[in-house]
Amino acid sequence: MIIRIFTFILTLLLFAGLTYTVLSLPKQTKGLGETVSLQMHNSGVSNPVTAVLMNFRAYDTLLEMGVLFIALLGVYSLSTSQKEKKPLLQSSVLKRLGGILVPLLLLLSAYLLWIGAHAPGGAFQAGSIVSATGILIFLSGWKLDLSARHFFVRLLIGTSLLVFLLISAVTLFLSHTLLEFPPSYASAFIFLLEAAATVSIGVTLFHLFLSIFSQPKEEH
Amino acid sequence: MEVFLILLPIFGGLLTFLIPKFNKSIGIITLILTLSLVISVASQLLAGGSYYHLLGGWGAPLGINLYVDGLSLVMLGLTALIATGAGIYAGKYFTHKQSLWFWPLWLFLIAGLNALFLSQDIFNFYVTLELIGLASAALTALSDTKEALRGAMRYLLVTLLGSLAYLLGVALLYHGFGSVDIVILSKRIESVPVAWAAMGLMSAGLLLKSALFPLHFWLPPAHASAPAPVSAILSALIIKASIYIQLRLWISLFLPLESFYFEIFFALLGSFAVVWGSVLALVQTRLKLLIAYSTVAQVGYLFIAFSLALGGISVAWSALVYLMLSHALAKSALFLVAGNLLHFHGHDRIVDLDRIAQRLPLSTTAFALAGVSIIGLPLSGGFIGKWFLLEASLKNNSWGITLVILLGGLLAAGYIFKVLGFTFTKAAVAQETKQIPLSMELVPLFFAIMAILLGFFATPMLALIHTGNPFGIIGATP
Amino acid sequence: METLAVEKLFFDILLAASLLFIAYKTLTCKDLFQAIVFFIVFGLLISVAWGRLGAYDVAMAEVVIGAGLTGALLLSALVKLKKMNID
Amino acid sequence: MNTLIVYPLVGIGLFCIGLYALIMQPHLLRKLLAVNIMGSGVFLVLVSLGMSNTNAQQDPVPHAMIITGIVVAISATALALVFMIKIALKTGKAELSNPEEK
Repeated sequence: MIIRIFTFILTLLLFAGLTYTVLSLPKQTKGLGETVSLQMHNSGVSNPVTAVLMNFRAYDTLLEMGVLFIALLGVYSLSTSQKEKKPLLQSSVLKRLGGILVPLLLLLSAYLLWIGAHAPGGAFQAGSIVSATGILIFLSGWKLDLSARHFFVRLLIGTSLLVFLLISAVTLFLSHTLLEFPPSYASAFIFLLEAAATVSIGVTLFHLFLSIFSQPKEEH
Repeated sequence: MEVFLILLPIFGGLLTFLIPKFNKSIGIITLILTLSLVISVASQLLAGGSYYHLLGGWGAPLGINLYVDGLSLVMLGLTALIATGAGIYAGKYFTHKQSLWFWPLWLFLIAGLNALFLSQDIFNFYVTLELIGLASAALTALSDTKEALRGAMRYLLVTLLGSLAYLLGVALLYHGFGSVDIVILSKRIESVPVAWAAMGLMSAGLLLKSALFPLHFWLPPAHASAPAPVSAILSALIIKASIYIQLRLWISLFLPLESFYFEIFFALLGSFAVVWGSVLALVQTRLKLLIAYSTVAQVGYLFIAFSLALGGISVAWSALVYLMLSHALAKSALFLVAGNLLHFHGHDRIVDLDRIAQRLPLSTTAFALAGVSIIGLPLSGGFIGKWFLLEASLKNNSWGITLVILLGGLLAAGYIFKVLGFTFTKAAVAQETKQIPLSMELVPLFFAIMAILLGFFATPMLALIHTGNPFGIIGATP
Repeated sequence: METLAVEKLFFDILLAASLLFIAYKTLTCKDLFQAIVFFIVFGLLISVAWGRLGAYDVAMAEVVIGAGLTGALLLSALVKLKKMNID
Repeated sequence: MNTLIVYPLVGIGLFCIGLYALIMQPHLLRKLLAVNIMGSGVFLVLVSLGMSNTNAQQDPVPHAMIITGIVVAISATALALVFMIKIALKTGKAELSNPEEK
């Protein structure tokens, strides 16, 4: 009870302090909006968020793909391999619905990937749609062996990091600067990175779901 | 060269994941290559002084800058050294199934640490913190016992909380001063509420991650239950990584804010940590827990040094870095020895160590030598660190701190000799034992000898650390 | 112009209040299943907020990842717990 | 009149509610929900702070940072969920408490 009151007071004080801080800030603060828009013509894309993610701060994105990869490794390291994964829902309606939905969803993610260069969208949104598609396929009971035992599946998971490394090597070779894209090739590089990221994000998120879903009910 | 320190472990980690058959050889080759890369970065640094790498060619504030100076270099060197040693140890330590996931996680952890020590960007720090946080939680859980899972879970929650508090601070700084680059921020920062709030949030988050008393509650269960090579890197480097960020932030951003109360605050917490951690280490009955509590105490020393350094005593910076280095080496030696004993006996109860001194002389020697450095006995690396620390405390006329340092040394002697004493005695019940591969004994011995040797090479090491004047000491040659 | 500002004010305050309320419900309601449902609703609401703030990319990512996939992960974990008879 | 100031305040509120629940709620799933809500709060502060009106030039840098943050959040959540399931398997409880029990 004392801990409860103590924590409550502490959080309240934190709230008060932070509120004061926020209110003390000048109305219009200086961000990087202008700096970004000045360099947009060199970035290779016209969606500023994509430009930041895949060009100006592409290094952050590289490390972030590492975070996603590590999470999957951690999840794998605790998973016991199971022979048969029973789907949750066995219904022919769902199966047929899936037959229509899956191509539509894949089309949507391809569209998001493509549009990401100019408008809201991009690898992260497209990749998560891919993984949602995978989950849908899995839940509607389609047989689909995507276990990480297969080299090909592991390759899909690692695609994004591999392409990042490849492009890093190319840029280091061209200008001795990591991930410096020559303006004329920038859009091609970014598209390559985005396409690879879409695949990896899609497969990785799907596998995260699959591993949690197929944890055993009791210890072996 | 420096970017390869990040790219190479990522590449190696991917390869160990793609081709698990050769994971051990790929892993060890990658680690050795990383070690040699550090040497080439060092020669570049010594030839031309500290330097930047503007990622993407944009430069701050738009892009991210990497920066190499003496401080980042010694941290990179330490990382490569401990990662390689503990990696060789791990090659024998893990079962086949564990090593399948150990190697990629390990190499990504190294990539994350290298990225962290090179970064100059406070948001990039956040990403690297998450990278090493998730990787070390996953590695802790590798032993797959009840205690390890609980330790890993608690550690994961703590590290996520710490990162979020840190990120909120980043948000405030970004909107207050319009950049996430440390150098640009340091030119713009002024004493306004938003800077204070950011300092509080970021420091709180990082203190939680570096387990400063009283935020150390999560450390002993996690460090004591993790697999031995993982415990070694957790205590040696992961804790230091958040302290490193803390250093960078305070030196360039928060020092200009008035910090007198914070000096006292850090000194008090540090002193409590030294006493509390040492006393708890003394009463532990299990070896790994004893070593883990000793880490709590050693973190206390680091913050005492930090507080003195903030007070303008520049020799305290040398004390801080020297204590970090020698503690990292000695503590990884201790954890690896504990791993050997755990493997040998199947338990790590201190009273039942059962004539280890005769049966595992190499491990016992490693333990004793590492212990010498932890206590701070003359000529070891730990001694140099404590010597500077005492000097700083005397310069500052802080008698209380002097007393705590001496008391901490006595208590450390107490818990180290307590363990050593039981290595000669016979256990009440005879126990079954297992063979220890030679390399698992040599690695901790090597680390322990390095911790001692640090004491002999203090002058060149300090010159290296101060290359590029990372602590902004006025009057030093830049 | 004036009415538009009032409408905006009304919208912002309504959204703010419901975000806080749903977050509170997520963290305090008795049943875990309900909590997860509240969390998914929370994800949808916050992506409305992203839209209001002009962060359309974030809004999209939040709907799919923050609400959808995280929700799916949480639900399947909860199903596991329920199957083990743990709550 | 500028009403966008409510958003950073909501963000701080979410951060604090989440913090309280993270400390006080024993169930691990609830702790994870709390961490996620805290994260959303931080992201909200990161985007909405310093926006005086929606017509002003958008700053894409925080947007990109948040997309990074969302991916980090789901990665951490997935890892923590597996930890939780394994802890539940081994101890019969999805909580961290009772450390004194052997």
